[in-house]
Amino acid sequence: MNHIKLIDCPIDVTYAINLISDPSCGASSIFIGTTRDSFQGKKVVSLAYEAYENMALKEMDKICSDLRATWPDLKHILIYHRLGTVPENEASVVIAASAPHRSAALKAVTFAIDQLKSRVPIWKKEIYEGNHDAEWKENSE
Amino acid sequence: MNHIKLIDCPIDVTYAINLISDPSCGASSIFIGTTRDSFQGKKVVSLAYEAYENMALKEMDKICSDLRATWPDLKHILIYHRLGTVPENEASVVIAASAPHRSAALKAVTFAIDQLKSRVPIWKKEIYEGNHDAEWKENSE
Amino acid sequence: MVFVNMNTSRPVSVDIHVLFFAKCRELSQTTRSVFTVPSEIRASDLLDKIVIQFGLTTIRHNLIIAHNESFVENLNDSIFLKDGDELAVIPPLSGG
Amino acid sequence: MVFVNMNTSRPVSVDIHVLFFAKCRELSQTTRSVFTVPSEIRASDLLDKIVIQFGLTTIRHNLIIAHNESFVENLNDSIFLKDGDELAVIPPLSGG
Repeated sequence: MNHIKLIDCPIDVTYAINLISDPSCGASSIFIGTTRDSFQGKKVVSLAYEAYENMALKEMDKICSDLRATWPDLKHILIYHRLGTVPENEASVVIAASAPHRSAALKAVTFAIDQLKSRVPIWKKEIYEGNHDAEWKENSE
Repeated sequence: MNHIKLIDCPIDVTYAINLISDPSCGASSIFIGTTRDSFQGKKVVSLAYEAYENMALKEMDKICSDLRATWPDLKHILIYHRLGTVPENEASVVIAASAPHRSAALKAVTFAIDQLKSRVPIWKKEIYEGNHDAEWKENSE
Repeated sequence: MVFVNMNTSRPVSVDIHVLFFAKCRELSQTTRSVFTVPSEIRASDLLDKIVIQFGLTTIRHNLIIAHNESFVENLNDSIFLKDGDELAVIPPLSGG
Repeated sequence: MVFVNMNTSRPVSVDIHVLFFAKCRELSQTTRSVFTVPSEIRASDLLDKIVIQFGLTTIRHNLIIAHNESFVENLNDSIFLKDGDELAVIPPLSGG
């Protein structure tokens, strides 16, 4: 099953892990992206995320389809992205996948986070301490 | 910090994830290996793990050193392996790593589980339903 | 294929919804605007019109567009618009 | 380098602890045994001695050994043993 959500409140990672676990699966892989406390020496107070929501959900769904085409053994896939203000050190994104064997689960999660960063219409603005201007970030990695 | 343990009771995945989280890190990657419910059509009732404990801990520590040599940005590494009887659908191994950026965290966890399977002296015996003989497994992947 | 008004031979105009996000939303000072455009137009020309109309010239070369929730992969392609279509101006992504 | 008993010119014998795990433990019916062996011996010869002594012939070719908690990478190497050294017989791993 695919679990896709844009979420306005803290992401419950334990719940997410339980959602993708399955008796037929020997492997679960989970990636958690967390807001960091600094950028180029400026202290990040918080982040604000916004999305083109309908399209973001469509693109997240396409990522799931791509994953299943590449790794047909995948059982459950979860992509949760948080929107709105995210305090320092809270999860902004959780991606998880389960599969009978580890290779599919691990590769799928790595591929999914790369894809999410490059094609899901979500934007992040960092708000800094002091009088540094807030900044819209750009994914470059 | 490195968190290495051989554990006789259920592994608390949420606790493990909290242990490796860090304000300086934007990425956490977690792998959970779980006992599966069947093997070649035989229903697995439970698994029993045993280890050459002192050497296993040494090898797990060496894996951490290798990870840090390859990905110096890694912040925390966690390798927990369960011993004794593990009921169906419970975690037998949890590997987790945090880093400022996702690439190190994701690659380190993939490398660590491969290494664990090939060089940490731990053995698994599967106990099946019915009168199938229990079997000592061999990692092949 | 070109849609024309049979009486005037001019391309038909359509009203589309233009959506702005993130830095585009801040620069344009709007989240959503109805905009009248030709029903057939090269994507880059459409983007130029929007950029000029909504004050996005400073970030023009970092923008792409999505038409009805799908990325326009190549700005040199022509796109065919209908009344009520949704066109989003997409600045560099930073999800994750 | 060979350690010899200067009086007899025979290699010195030492008492080592041999540890058995998993299938080896079941076949040998012991977890740990003191075994007297030459202080210098090719790893494969040592393994053969243990295999014969402890009834592991059926799985001989799947075994490796660890000397004082480190794998012996090459069974053709000579190993040098001291009294009280720990030698583990390692069947195929299945952790994870």
